[in-house]
Amino acid sequence: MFDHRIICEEGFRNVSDAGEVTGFEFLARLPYYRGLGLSMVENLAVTVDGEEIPREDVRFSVRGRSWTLDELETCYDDRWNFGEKATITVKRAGGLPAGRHKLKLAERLRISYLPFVPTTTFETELELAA
Amino acid sequence: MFDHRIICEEGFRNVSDAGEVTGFEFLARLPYYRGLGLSMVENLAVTVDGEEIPREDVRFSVRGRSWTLDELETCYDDRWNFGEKATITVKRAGGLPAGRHKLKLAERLRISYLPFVPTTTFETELELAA
Amino acid sequence: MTYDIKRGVSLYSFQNDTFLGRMNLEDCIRTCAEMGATGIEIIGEQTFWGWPEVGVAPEKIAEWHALMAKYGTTPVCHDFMLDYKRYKGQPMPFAEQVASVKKDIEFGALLGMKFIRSLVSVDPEVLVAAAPFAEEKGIKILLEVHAPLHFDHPWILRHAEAYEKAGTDALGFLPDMGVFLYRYPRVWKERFIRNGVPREAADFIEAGFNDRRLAEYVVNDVMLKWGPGPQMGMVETLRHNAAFSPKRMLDFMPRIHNIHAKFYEMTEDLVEFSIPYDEVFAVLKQGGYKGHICSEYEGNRWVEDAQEVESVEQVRRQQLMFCNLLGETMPQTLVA
Amino acid sequence: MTYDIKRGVSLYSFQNDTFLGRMNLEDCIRTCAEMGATGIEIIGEQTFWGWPEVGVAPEKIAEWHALMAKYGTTPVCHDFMLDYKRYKGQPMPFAEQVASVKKDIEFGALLGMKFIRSLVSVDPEVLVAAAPFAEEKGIKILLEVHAPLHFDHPWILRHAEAYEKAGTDALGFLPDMGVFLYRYPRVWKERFIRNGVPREAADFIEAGFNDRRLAEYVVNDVMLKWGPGPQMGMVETLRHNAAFSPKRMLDFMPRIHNIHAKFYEMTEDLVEFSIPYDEVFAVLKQGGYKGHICSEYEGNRWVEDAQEVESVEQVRRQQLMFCNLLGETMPQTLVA
Ligand SMILES: [Mn+2]
Ligand SMILES: [Mn+2]
Repeated sequence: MFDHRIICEEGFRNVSDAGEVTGFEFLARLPYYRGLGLSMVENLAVTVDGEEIPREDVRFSVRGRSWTLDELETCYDDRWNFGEKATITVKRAGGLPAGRHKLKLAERLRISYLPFVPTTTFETELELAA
Repeated sequence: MFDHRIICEEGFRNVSDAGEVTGFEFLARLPYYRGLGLSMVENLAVTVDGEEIPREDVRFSVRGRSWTLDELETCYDDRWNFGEKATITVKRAGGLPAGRHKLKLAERLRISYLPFVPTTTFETELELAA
Repeated sequence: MTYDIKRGVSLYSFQNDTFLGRMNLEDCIRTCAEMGATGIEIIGEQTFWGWPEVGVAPEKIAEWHALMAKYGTTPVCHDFMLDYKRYKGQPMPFAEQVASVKKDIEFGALLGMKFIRSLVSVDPEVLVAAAPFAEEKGIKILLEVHAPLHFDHPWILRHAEAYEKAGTDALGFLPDMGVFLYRYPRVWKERFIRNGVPREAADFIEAGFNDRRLAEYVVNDVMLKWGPGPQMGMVETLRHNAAFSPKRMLDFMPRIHNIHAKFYEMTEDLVEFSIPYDEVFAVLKQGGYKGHICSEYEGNRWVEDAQEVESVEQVRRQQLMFCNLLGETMPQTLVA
Repeated sequence: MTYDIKRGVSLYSFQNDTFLGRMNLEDCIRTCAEMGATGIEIIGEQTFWGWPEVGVAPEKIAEWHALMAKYGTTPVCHDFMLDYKRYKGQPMPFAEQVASVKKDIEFGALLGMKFIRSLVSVDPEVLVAAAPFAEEKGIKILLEVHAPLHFDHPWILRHAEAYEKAGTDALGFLPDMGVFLYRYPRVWKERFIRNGVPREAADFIEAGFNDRRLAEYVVNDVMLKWGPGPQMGMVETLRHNAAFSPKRMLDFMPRIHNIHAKFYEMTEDLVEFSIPYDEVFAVLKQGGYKGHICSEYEGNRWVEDAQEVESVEQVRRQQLMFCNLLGETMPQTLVA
């Protein structure tokens, strides 16, 4: 559900640290009618322009707190709320060039009442903000 | 069911036509608690000593009548009865050499009340009768 | 309510012995008579070679009746099959299905049966179309309610609705007690272990079934813990078997005329390891059931790889249990 | 029997609008009040950010009660989740599951709810262990009976047995009307077609469902006729949905205290395309049901790719249908 609203249209841009572009970020939401504790977010696989981003280069942030994907797995005191736009940051020297890019996000969520662990995948094409 | 009784211990021998060995035969039964009309016997795949026999080289016989496997598919006036020992004949110049052989039979039966068409496979090792 | 539960046996119970040539038709019938289980049910094409494609000789029909007379047994039900997949790649036309059922009605009548059993996959419209002919022949067509279906299943309700709408008594039900499976059969578990399932996996699957957990959860857990292999075949059985409630037969009782006393293992203590026959009999009595309950031994296929199949002893134990549940005196041969 | 069926709405119905920021909590509650659907059900973690890992600020709880007072609405049920898979690779210990349920009992009580909803996959022992605390707090824990389960399912019977054995009134059921799906939802079919299912395949699957055929036969036929592809996703739905009988709620009525009026499409003629609400209401009246029936719109996820989701209009139509079935006068805003 909410398939065409999972990767948000706004917020896709490069990020810098001390004047140096260190990566890019975009906003994403859960494809689900409720929120989920962070320990149950098993993976957020990012693919940009057909290139798969290594898991260790992805960061997840909500409300000013940030985690690696591995750190999420043992975070029991916070959650990704229903409709909440999380910031997905990808470490990448130089970020992305200006222009349009294909973005793909595969969310793997461990939901207790499902017998299996589903992965839901979204794709979109976005203009990198200046 | 009846797994170790599908390929019969007796009846495994070469067959001749006008003094010439033209193949071999063995006796087999259905792995089922009832009989089945011949049109629903979709395949009888024979493997001897690891070698798969071409479908067109297999003949099925009961009570003096004989069919190719293709002919079985349009035979609506006869059946392979419960417990009945059918003769499976394989055309093969020279037959098989004396001694023990590995025999494998895969029976593919179209049973109306099953949603799918099952194949049941049996293996045994038999001494070729003199 | 008054009830009249009569003991019978489906000769399906002796399939192992007949397949191997150890028992012939007379042996089967005499065995049942000696147990006082005088109602005889058959799968027509198991008992009679040639049915239905070739036909059955009059001598064979005469032999059947002679055996009934000789042993004082009663024809109860002919289980027919309706091979609607006779033709490869094309469904059997509706009219031909109806004609096929009529042929089995005639055969049942010829054998002196009161009922013929339809498999649960048959369309209600086919049975409704055949019902007038069944009425004419004094035969009722009974749909077998068999696992994975059960009395509350929409397909069974569809049949029930169709029978009511048709306004005929010629259509009814034959419940197979396998739908009331309350404990994972021991003979299934041991067979799967012999087939390569690790004992811990078998224990886990048994526990999941006995706890009545939804099959998909157990399937997923087994895949995660043990991966592909023979344990997937064992856990697959949870998708097709469950512990439905015997009391659900009550709403259908007026149309239930025969029962398959499916069983996998009668213990020496005269209980079926998995199916609560005391509860089943309580429901049958409560509902005023009048008809036969026929032993249907199906443990044979689960033990045949490891031991001699003792079909007769197993049926004898179930008949002893029936005598206990009915307060009947046991024939001397049965007790022996 | 006397009955007292009250109209309510689960705010789950407005998930699309709240996800997109088009409706806030006050908007949702006002909308329900204007329809005279004064009973309010929530999924706690949908309505309140932070629940349960972070908690909910007292100001938010106060805001909830203020809105209830402002609009004259009544808290009915907090649907909780119990994340027993919180820890990767290891099950949540029993005691921790019980503690988690108690936490949701407290939260429900804080919100003024009478009930909290448990998902059907939760173990009965967990609920039984939490029951004394629920009694203390004046809360009942209701197990949602949800497709593919149904009232005759062994797992549901196991829960029922456990509740009886525990001898407590604090445990009961919340039936989700999705278990009574008598016609393949039109919005599902159209969505699958948009996702690439050939129309002939979609027609075939719809017909198989409407005929109540066993899922595995239809799955096999679709695989044979069309092979792998999006049609396998459509036919898969037959494994998880069926037309069970509303009358089965009767045996459980004393423990049914809230109802999810699940729906996929209310037509302009004020009928739900797939679920027979007239029959549902007949059963509720027959059984003397006293409690709310809460709209639970779930067509949103099936149409969102092709049109604007009109959750409020859909809920309004269902509430109009409820008014008709209850002989209630419709509030002016509802009729508009
Ligand atoms: Mn049976
Ligand atoms: Mn629901």
